[in-house]
Amino acid sequence: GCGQATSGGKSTSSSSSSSSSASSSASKGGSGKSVTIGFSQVGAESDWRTASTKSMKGTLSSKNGYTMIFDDAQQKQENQIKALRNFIQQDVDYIALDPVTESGWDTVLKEAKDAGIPVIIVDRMVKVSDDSLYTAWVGSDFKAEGNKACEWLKQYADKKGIKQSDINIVDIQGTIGASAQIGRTEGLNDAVKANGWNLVAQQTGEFTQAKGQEVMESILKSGKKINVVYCENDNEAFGAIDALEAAGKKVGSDIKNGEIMVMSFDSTNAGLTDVKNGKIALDTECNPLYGPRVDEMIKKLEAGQKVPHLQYIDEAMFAKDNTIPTVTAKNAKGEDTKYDVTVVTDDVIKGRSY
Amino acid sequence: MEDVILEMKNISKTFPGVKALSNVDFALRKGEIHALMGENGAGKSTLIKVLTGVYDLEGGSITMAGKNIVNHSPEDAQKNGISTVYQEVNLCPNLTVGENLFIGREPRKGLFIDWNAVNKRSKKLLDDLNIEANPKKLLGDCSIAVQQMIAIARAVDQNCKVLILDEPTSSLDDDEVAKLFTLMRKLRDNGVGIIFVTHFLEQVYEVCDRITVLRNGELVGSYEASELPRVQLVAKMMGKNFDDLADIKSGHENKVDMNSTPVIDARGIGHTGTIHPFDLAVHKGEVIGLTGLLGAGRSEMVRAIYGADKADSGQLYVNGKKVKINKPLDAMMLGMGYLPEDRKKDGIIADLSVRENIIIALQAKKGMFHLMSRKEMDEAADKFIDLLQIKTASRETPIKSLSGGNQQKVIIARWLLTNPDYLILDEPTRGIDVGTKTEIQKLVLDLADQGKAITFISSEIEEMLRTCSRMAVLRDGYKVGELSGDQLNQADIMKTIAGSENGGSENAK
Amino acid sequence: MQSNQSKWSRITHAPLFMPIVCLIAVLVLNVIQTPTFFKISINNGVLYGYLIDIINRGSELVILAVGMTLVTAASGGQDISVGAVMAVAAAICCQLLTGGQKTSSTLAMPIIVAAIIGILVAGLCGAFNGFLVANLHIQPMVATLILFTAGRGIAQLVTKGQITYERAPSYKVLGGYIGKCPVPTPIFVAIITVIVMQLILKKTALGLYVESVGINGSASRLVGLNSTMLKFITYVICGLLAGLAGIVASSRIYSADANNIGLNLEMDAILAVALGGNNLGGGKFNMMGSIIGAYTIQALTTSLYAMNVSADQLPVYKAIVVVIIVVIQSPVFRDKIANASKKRKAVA
Amino acid sequence: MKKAKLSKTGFLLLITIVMFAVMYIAGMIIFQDKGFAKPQMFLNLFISNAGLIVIACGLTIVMITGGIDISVGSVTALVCMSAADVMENKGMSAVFALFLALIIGLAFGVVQGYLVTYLKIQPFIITLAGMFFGRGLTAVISTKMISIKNKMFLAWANEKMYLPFGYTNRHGVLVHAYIYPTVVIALVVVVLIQIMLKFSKFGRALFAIGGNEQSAVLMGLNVKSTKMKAYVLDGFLAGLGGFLFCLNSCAGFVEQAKGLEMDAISAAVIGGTLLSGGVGTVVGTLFGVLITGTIQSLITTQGTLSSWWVRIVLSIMLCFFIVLQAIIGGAGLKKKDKGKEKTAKATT
Ligand SMILES: Nc1ncnc2c1ncn2[C@@H]1O[C@H](COP(=O)(O)OP(=O)(O)OP(=O)(O)O)[C@@H](O)[C@H]1O
Ligand SMILES: Nc1ncnc2c1ncn2[C@@H]1O[C@H](COP(=O)(O)OP(=O)(O)OP(=O)(O)O)[C@@H](O)[C@H]1O
Ligand SMILES: [Mg+2]
Ligand SMILES: [Mg+2]
Repeated sequence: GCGQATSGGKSTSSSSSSSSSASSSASKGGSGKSVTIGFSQVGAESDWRTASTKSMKGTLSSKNGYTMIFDDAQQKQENQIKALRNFIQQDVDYIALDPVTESGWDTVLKEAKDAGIPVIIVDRMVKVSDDSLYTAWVGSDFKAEGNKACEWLKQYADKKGIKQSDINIVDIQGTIGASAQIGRTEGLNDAVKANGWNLVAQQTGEFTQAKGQEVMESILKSGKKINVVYCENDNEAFGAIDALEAAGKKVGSDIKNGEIMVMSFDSTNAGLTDVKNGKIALDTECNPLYGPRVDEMIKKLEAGQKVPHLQYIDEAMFAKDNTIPTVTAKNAKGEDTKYDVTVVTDDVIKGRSY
Repeated sequence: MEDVILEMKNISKTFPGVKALSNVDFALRKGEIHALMGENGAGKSTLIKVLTGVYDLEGGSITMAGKNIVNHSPEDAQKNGISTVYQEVNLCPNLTVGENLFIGREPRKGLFIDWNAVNKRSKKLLDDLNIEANPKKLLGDCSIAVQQMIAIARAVDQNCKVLILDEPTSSLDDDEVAKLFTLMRKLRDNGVGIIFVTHFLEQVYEVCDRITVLRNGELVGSYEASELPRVQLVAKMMGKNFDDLADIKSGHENKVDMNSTPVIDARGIGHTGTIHPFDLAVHKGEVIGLTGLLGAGRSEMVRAIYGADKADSGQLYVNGKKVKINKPLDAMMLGMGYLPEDRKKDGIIADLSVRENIIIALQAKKGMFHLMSRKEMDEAADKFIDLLQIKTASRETPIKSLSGGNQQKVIIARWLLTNPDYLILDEPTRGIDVGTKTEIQKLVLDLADQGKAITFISSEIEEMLRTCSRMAVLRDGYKVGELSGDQLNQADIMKTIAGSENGGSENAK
Repeated sequence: MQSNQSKWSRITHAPLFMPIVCLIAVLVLNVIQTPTFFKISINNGVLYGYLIDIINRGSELVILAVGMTLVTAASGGQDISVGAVMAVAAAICCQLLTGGQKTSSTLAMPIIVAAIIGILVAGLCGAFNGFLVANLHIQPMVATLILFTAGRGIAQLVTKGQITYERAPSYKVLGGYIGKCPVPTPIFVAIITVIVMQLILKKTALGLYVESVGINGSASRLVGLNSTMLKFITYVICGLLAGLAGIVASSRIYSADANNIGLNLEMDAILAVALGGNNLGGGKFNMMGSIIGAYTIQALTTSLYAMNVSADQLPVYKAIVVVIIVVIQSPVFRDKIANASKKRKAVA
Repeated sequence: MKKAKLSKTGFLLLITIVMFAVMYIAGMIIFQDKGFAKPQMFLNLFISNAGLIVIACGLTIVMITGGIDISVGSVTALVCMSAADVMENKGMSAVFALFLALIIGLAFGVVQGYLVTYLKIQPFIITLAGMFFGRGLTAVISTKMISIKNKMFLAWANEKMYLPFGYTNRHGVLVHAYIYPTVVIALVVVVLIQIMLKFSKFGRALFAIGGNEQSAVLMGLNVKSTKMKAYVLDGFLAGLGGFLFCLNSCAGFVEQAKGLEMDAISAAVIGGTLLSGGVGTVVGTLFGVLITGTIQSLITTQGTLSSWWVRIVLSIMLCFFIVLQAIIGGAGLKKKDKGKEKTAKATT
């Protein structure tokens, strides 16, 4: 007997919230049944990721009334699909998914929906044919990250009296195909076109220090003039700085006097330290702390409330000084948004656990 | 010439550094058994491989039944009605006996292989040839002799016009050989032309109609077997006069002191599943032969002594001292040497050079940190290439490109180099030409004269009688008797091998 | 004429001929694309140029290729865990140096001690692989698959999932420069490794033993070689060398990045062995060939960077070059060409 | 005596199946309350691994000949990306995409097969180049992810086939277990290939070649064409498997199916296929896939391990399994195997 799976026309968030609230009456702090959440994480490929996992595990802990079933997908989408199917069979109350990739979720999300389990996507976006396949998404806006970093550079150049056409920029990309790489590279490419910068070279550093260093070395040998290096994460920036210094270049923000400016993303503890040392001119944050946001959402869903379908996590920008205090740039939806630039102090660094 | 079904003209073949064949002509008639003779490395196998398309034809022509043919692969050859048993057993160890017999021409039912038919036909084929093997058994689990018989069975079962047998008898015992000859005669009578390569002269005269002799890759001539006396055949092969029947034993008096402490004294040594506990003592200066039917356990006996299969019962005394042998190196350190039966599997290290193959055992004995100097190695290699007349392009030639017999000589050289006190030779003369065979027998006796103890295994009782001063007889994994002095004659040996009607394990000691 | 020809054929049939030709071909290709490729200058007190980059960046690969060659020869299989083992060694070394801290700019113990412990642990990993392959007769690729998967997990366990930074300047020496010496240190490390290995092969019978075991295990046993022990030893050596490579790689970035140190390097190491004209099925080997193979791969990578080939297309070029190299090395292909040219001569 | 009748392959297969059953049942008992005993949990092993099963079957075929193919992961990525690209960007139908997938697989099979068979280049290297090439080409098509929204394709992907059994959920409703058509295709492939291996001339020739290639030539088998066909068939199955994989993930992206070749190889090996050739069954391979899938599933169900412990435990279980298999298999076959390990190699 082959039946056709039909899911009612109800919107997911409402149907799922009602079913789950029925199943688990007590949630946070209650002495009764706790909320079971299956969390499928990408892997543990970077400090940033580790911090993200820690945040989720820390917040959605048994202390807070949750039972978490954690799965590490080791960067493989097929593993995540397997994990999700496993969660479904375990009858979890919620599924949290930090997807390895943006696409490829239709089938399994449909299975979750058929089983009546709400899915919360964190960090990376998923692209599915039907948006109702997941309940909510919270994550970073990589395109906006790129946009605002470039906007900062443009304004910085203006302020320092540097002609936009004099900006010779090198892009050390992230791992090709990763959503962070795509968004940040797009942001840069748009800005290069809009502002008339020279994109001297574009090569992947695969988000690692070693590759960043190797690529930077190679680019320097081509003998082309460079004054800005746009690294798509902190690790690449460390490598690039090493390569620049080894070649006798001075790293800093004084482009006019031959210094080479390094820009970076992520804002890890080590990255911010380099901002404070003046080695990284601007570090755009990519916030890994999703735990509290997911907790908040589940509490709302348990209470039968609606949650916004898409939410961006707040992300700051860090610079050594406040030459540019705020920038206005477009976010993913194309809306102009104002972003503040934070000046890095010892306190800021101390506050970074990752 | 009437009835020539296969003719080769002007065949040449060159390997790097060796001219293996130059302008050889060969003709095979319908319904004849044609011996292809020559010393080791004369080019017999090469001629066969050129004929069957293993090697490309470099020059010359092949005609079959008047038609020019070129075989690009053994597959082509088979299609042209030539089926071949190559010198080394060339079957697949991972397939069953039945499959090896029928692969490539499996009986089918529709699209599918009919396994029942395969097994049934295999059974029949094996029964017809009196081969004791289960068609469902893995080939790799069969002894070489059985494998050899299976290879033959496979070849003869194909409806061929020409059958080529390259030293098929080297690992068969007399019974098996007799069976093979009956078969060959039957095929001959049915009009099949057979090319037969062997180093056993008796066999040549027993079954062959004509003889072609090669020497150093060149044709010496083709003769009617009846018109070519044995002595002349040998002379033609070697290019000089030679009497292979020389009584090599004379001049070697038996000076063995049977009361001295034996060099090797095995007491109750055995290895579960292959050889039952046995006693065996070998003295200084003595050549002791092991005899028995195929599969009687001769090889297993020496393997247990040498530690190739670790003995799981009994004690071994070397020069009166009790020793424990866990692995071959222990045995080597006690002064033993072991030439294994299966050259291809246990003997040659195919990609290494002749030099390396010769010195490897000595080097292993010396240990990793005492590398022999290049000079030492070269000298050792040259000495034995010279002594055993190993035919090789150079000492750096990989052993795999030597002819079968010459490979065997290299392995013998390997053990002679270690200068062992006790040397085990399991079929050392397999595939070796008459001249060298005699040389080896002489060598064995010389070694004994020098005070070494030797155990000699051979399927040729003649050969054993010529070299051994004592013989142990095995049957079904038991040592069933020991013969010496006057008892050393064919009749007595046969009697002991066959055993009395009721006595399975009487001990003649 | 005759002797001329035979001399030429002797050269072309020398085992190292094809690997060297391939390396030169890759380099020549570069000069055409990037005229400044061979320029070496002193910049900022150190040697500077693409060539230096190749030799410098190729160091880890060379060290790995040496171990991989031995393993391949002895066991007829490859150790695919070397990349992960590099990460383990780096993680242990850095954690010891920082005293368990995430970041430190002082040394909790002498570098040499930490490095040796790291390398020894890597040797232990090699011993584990060796045990599985030699004693339990598990197929090499599968046996080493275990540490291939677990290795980075162990490294992360050691570093608690974070990158450990050891910022003391003296730790940068191994991956950087010794004092005022203008030549990068990894080059020395690679050269010393190669020299030591050549000495071992020249002065002991290890090479012969390994080849023998790799070609015919049962015959080797009967001539008194302990094939189990020998296979085991090659894996231990391979592990130790992977550890050394891991420490060099870690020193370059003065940190232990469990996820990325040595990532995908095992494949390059195997490729180096094959490009060096070695049979991956074991047996006879040619150490210098593997080393040249390793530099060829690095030359290729560096060249593609120099030509600013976009990273996503890089594997395509790499694949094409690899195929061209192995095809012209293939004896069958060379025979075909030889036959064709012979025929042409005959016609003329 | 009876037991000796069981062939070596049969014996290994039996061990594998028994060990799988033991492991699965243990899992059902331990994680009963976590849904491990549900039939759907078992079926998910097939659903999630349908593509892998087909790919591993193809790999088993070339492994039986003594070859290997490590390009399958990249081929899968290329297939997914091309399929996604033609459907989403070029407006082609899903049928065309399927066609394209098979063509891509065949093309890889033909080229790799030619190089391995006729130019006698080592399969590891050729397919390593294939792996680079496929991955690079995927990136050339697009570095961005493409998710598939093609109606027909999604209909294929989401067509559940309900089975007459299931489990009763907490509301007392019987939830039918289901599979997707991909599972049926995968199982059909397994059965067909198994029949081919056992009952066709071609299949037996594969084993002969793996057992001893030189002997196979001398026995008059057409080794070249058989090997060529093996690689072509392997390529075809990689294409088909890639498409099934795509049905499971409905997307194409550069990093897709990375490391899939290792999964496929280890599945085949755990299922009793020898990397050295001559031994193997696809039923074994199927169980190999199920075993690795179950290990993963057990870890996911357990659900409290940290990221690095996941890797470590995964490999410990894999290690345990491989070692146990080696020991049981080794003990059972001890006598038979002695000294046989390198027979085939001494001649090639
Ligand atoms: N593949 C090869 N490469 C190089 N030389 C070879 C090769 N095969 C044979 N030879 C050489 O060709 C010559 C003839 O060898 P062949 O095997 O034909 O001798 P044979 O007459 O069969 O000797 P035997 O009686 O020992 O088997 C030998 O000198 C041998 O070294
Ligand atoms: N005809 C046969 N059928 C089945 N098994 C056999 C046969 N011949 C030998 N064997 C197996 O091989 C084992 C020993 O055989 P092997 O041939 O090595 O003994 P051998 O006395 O050394 O004979 P030879 O050295 O003449 O070959 C026996 O224990 C038996 O199991
Ligand atoms: Mg011969
Ligand atoms: Mg024997």
